Amino acid sequence: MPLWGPLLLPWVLGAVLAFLDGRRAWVAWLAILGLAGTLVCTAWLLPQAWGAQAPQFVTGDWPVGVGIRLRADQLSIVFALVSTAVLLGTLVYEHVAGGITSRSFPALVVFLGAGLTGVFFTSDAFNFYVFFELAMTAAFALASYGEKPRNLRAAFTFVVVNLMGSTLFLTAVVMLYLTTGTLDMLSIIAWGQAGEPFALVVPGTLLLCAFGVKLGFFPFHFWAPAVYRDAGPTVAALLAGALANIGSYGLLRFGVDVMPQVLAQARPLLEILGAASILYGSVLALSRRDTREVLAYASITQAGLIIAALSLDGREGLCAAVALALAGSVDKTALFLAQDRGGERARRAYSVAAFSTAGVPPTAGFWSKAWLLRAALEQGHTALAGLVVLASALSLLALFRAYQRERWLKEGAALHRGTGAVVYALSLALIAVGLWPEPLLRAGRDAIQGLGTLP
Amino acid sequence: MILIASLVVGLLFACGVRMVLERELVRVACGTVLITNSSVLLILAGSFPVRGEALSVQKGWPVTDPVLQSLALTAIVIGFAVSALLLTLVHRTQRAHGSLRTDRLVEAELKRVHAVEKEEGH
Amino acid sequence: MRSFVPPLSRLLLWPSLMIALALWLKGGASVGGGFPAGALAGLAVLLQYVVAGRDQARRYVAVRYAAPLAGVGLLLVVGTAFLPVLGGYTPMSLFPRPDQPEVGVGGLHLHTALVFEGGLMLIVFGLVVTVIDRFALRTGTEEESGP
Amino acid sequence: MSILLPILLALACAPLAYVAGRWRTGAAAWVGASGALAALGVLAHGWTQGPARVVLPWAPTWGLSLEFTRDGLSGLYAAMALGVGALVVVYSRAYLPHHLAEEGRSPREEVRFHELLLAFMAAMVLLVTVDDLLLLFVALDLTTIVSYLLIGFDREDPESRAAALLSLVLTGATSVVFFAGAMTLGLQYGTFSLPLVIERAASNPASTGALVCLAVGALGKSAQVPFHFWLPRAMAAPTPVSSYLHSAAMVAAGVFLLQRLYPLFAPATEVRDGLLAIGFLSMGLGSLMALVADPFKRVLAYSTIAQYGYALVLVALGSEGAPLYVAIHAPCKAALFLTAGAVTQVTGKKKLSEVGGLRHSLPVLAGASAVAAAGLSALPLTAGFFKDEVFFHALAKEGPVVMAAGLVGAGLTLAYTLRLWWGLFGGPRRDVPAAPRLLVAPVVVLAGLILLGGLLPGLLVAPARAAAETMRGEPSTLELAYHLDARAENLLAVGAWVLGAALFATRRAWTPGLSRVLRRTALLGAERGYRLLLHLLDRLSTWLHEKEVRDLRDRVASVLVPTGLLGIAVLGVTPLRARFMVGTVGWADVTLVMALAFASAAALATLRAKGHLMLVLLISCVGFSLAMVFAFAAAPDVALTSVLVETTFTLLFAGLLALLPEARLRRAQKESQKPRGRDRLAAGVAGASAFLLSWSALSHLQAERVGQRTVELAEAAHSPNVVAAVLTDFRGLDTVGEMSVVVAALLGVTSLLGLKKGRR
Repeated sequence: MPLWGPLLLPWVLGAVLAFLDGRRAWVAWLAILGLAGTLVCTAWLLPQAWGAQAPQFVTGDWPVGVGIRLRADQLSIVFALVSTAVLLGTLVYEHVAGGITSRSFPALVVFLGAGLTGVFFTSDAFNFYVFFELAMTAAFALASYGEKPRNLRAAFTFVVVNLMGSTLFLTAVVMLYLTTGTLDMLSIIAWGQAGEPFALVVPGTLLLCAFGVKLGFFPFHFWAPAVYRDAGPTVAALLAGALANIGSYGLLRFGVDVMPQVLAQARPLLEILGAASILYGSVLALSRRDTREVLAYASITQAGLIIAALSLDGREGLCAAVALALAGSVDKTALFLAQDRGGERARRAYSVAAFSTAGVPPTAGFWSKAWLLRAALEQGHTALAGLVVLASALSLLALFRAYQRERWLKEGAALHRGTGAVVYALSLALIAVGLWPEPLLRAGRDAIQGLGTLP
Repeated sequence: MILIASLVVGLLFACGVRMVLERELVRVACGTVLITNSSVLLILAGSFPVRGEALSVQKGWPVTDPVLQSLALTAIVIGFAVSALLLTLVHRTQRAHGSLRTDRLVEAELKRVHAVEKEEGH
Repeated sequence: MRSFVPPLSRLLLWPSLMIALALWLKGGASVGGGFPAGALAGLAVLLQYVVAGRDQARRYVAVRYAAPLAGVGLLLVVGTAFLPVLGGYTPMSLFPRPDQPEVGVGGLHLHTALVFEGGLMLIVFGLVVTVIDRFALRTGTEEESGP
Repeated sequence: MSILLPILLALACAPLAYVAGRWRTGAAAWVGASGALAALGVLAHGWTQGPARVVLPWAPTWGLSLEFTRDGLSGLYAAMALGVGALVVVYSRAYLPHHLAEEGRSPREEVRFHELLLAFMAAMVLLVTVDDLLLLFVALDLTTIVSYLLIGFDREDPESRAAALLSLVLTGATSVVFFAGAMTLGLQYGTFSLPLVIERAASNPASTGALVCLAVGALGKSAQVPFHFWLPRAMAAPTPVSSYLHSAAMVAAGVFLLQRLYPLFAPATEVRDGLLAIGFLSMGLGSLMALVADPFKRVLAYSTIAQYGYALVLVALGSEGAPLYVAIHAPCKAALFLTAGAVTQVTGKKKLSEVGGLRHSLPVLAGASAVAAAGLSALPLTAGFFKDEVFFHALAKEGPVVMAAGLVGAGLTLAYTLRLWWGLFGGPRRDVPAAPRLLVAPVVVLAGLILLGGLLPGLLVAPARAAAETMRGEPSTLELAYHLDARAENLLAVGAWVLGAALFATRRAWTPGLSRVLRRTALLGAERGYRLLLHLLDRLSTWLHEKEVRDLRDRVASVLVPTGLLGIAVLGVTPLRARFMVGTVGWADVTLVMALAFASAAALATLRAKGHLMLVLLISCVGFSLAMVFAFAAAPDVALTSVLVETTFTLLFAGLLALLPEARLRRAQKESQKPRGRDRLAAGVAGASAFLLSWSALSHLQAERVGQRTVELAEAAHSPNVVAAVLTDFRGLDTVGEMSVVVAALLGVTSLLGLKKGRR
């Protein structure tokens, strides 16, 4: 499978779907099929990405830097796989849950997928921005899905706050170009290794803030609870499960890969931000009564854990960050989808994902948290290890308080065959990885293997 | 020139932020436009020190950095598209809430939150 | 009293579209390109809306189908970018390739970039016209307020 | 392979029960119980072949493998879990239908109960057979999860839900602490495999911090002070759950962990001293509470706390009797719980003060439970005698203070056991319907086992020795026999009986006072501390949430202000600040500066603009001025595009204004002219930061940029206009993406402002 495959498929599909009325069943299935195809194409790239040389090409065969280089290393592939899978699951859920109510929903989800795949595959800073904007714009348009006043409110907040984030990001990219004279990430790495270590600090700071907005960690998270609460459940799943991946991927790509020297200097700051997010999210989740708000704060904790993992010296912390991001993405999707429904089955799926979020085995989340704990203890960072333990206990409390609310038993349509299949598939994936963690551990370990060095 | 350009960028940005922090939807939208403008200006400001004639491909003739120009163009277009979306959102939001003020949005939000909490009760 | 503006605006439409077309075709050689062309065409239609109203403006086929036109544009753009892969080229290979001779008819150079820019034009035109059209469509009913 | 067979059988029980339950509700229990018994049989057979280990590949990235062991400890505990498990499942076949009918739930849910019970059994078997620190934790948390579901089985009942949550949080949190300890050890020794860890620990003792972490996990699980209070609350669960989880299985897990990891604890005397103190404390507290509690399940729960206190003391002393103690306690306690359940089902009562005199109506149950009670209070001729014998044996080496404490503890045990049994069966006669046979049979079987152990103590020696050997890693010389002489153990036992009998006889005198004292001390207890902590956290959470920004403005400001401050701070701390350049202004720049000045003026004017139309015009003024700037900066493409965009935009804005109701606009205009000071400040910070950051970036321009390469290559791209070449060719992918953005926005617009009315 050539590298452009998973990029082209959602793109063309999105363009075609733009014509069609997404409320029709066959259109939705077409979109689902397309995303599934993207997933397969991405999976096809796995052996190549794990080969000696990551697949790459430069558009139009122009010299590197003039053309845009696309490159799929392990980090890109694992993020693309998980994000596409999450999108696919959410789209299927929305379709089988009672039909899509907006004409453009499937097309926008597919565009979101195209944007995400592009973000993960590109090796050019400005191209990253463009794909980022594609994903964001699709998300902006999706945020109002449902079109009830509360949805619109959420969409408005989401758009305005994230526009600020996008502007920060654009500014950072431009500054990168002005400072290094190139947009190609590998060339920037080379420049950074040869050039002055402090020159990249300013764009680095802006990037941190921009991705902070996407990922939603303290103090950039204030939009998240309102948006996750008031947007539709499917949309919340998309935003928290798929879109937030841009934030974690961006931090890994720009922080670890492109500007490791800046990351090294930012460690104390990341430590503080991570600890603050963990504490803030865990404590605030405790007293919330709206399940989705609980989940929103739990995702702030999760973001904090990722940041804390990045703040650790050495490779283990970075591996933990990858694992946390991947497991967290599936957790969030499953949680947001499961809480939408009432009844016993939905509760079961919810509890699996909640255990995963709290880091209770045998779930994928356990391994990611275990990794963070391991990295923290390895570095002798007992304070962080303590925080991880505390966060686990508090999120267990908060998530299961929500789980035990009376409303759960009575309200909401029960999961039926279709929706149940989606939610169960996500939960089962979490358990399967929990029982056989090798794929997650390999993904985490190999994804950061080649980062920060030139191939 | 560097100082002047960055001063103007800062000023536009400050005005934009000031507008976004207004309590009214239309002004918020206007603010985002100003902020986009400021970042486009920053992009092209990078070419102020060495600029030339864009259409010349003669060797040795100074040319305003074409990559910067194309970045600026892309940024303008994306900004335009997103702003158009934002405008329609402003329209829908004000129609749904019967007001242009952002505090009304917050009030509606709080009302819902309190309703949920009351319903849960102890 | 009949104003001279409506007929004038109708008269202006075609020249504006011609200029837009010129901007598109000349884009490769001088200032212009798909984006300004689309925006200009959109503006020309916008003038119709302002002067003649929505119903009059919607007489034009291109206006009624502006949104699908944008879709066609996107297909053109994506197609130009990615179709070369079928021939074994990398994506975004435009023709003629750097080592191939130019194909020209008079001052006009044939280049797949033209198709690309054409797609751009259609998309921008589609966006501008659709937004205008939707704004011109007054939905009288207020949605219920409150949460 | 034969090591895995019982484990696999145990794991298969729950799915098998599910399948059987689909066929017929009643079949689930029988299938499950036979599965458990089959596993027990295979286990016993395998045990005759001696210790063995099996290692399967699992996660090589972390150097993990699935390691299972068959040794004395695992054999003893697995047999306990499987045997008691099978009996409890059979018992619940009789118990559950009644219970479900009382709760008004579907009888089909019985199957789910059996599944969970069997799943718990499987988790327990896993826990005792794995031989890897990480796997230990995984299995430990599996038991936590299943026990959460089991305790909360009556989910309509708020009390039972609260109890389930409490146990989940407490055991979950402590087990995470355990995990932290396990991780520390794993990192210290470079492996998680237990035999290796223990081997390496011999030369390099484990750190105290790690051991404390491990101990915390074990204490939480075994309901020891200060984590004990979840256990009495957990009595809200259906009785079979209590009888299994809270006597034989889950609570035993904590003590089991300590026994399994004993070689690590052996050198750490201070940790063991701490455990000893906690053991005695739990013993005392549990026994005293058991003396005054009224609901009989609670009596049993407190007794469990006390009894695991004994076990903890034994482990802390490194006694070889520790595994035996737990193994003998389990059937006694399970039988008493089952009795309690049967009594509740027959009488519908749950408190000692409400029942009594049942010995006539339930003679078999009374007899069987008397044997179990005798076992619990260590009377001779029951296996229970030996549990106290090993206990006293261990204490006898430690000096008089410890011995006295043990004596009092054992005396209290007898007292509350007598009180419990007498409260149920003694006293004036009361007639109730006979209990179903299936409810009584498991109690009888357990009582038979207890008697058998008491009559033929030789049967117990081999497993007890094997377990002790595994625990302490040295050959065991444990002897079990009746000795009719005046050795310390016998004297202590007799003393305890006398004390217990005396306490029971005088119970009316001291019960009220004791319960008052206990109620007072509870104010200082751990449970209160826990509740207070939770309450404070909740208060903090609510307070923070009240303070949290809600307004859109604050949400935006919360992004921009930290960014601005961070930016300024970063410039302050990096050595970049020395190199800000002012730049030069030549004659060619004058037009540029003028256009910039115009843009700034227009931008400033927007802040003062009152009317909306004015505002929009000023915004477009900024845009046009910038277009002028671009034109003067020799970027005609950008200028052209920006002019067109501004025009379109202005018109769109005007269109939007025309759409908005007049009155609403005017109202908004009037009201929104009250800026807050902090908004100004936020804008100031953001602007200053933007200025400084762009100044720094513009002062560090890289002279050699890719732009020059594109100029050289433009000819090759057949495009005289370099910008067009960059846009369509070199960076064409950006343009494709950008156009997709436009289409996505278009889709958003069309869905927000749909053509068809009435569609939401």
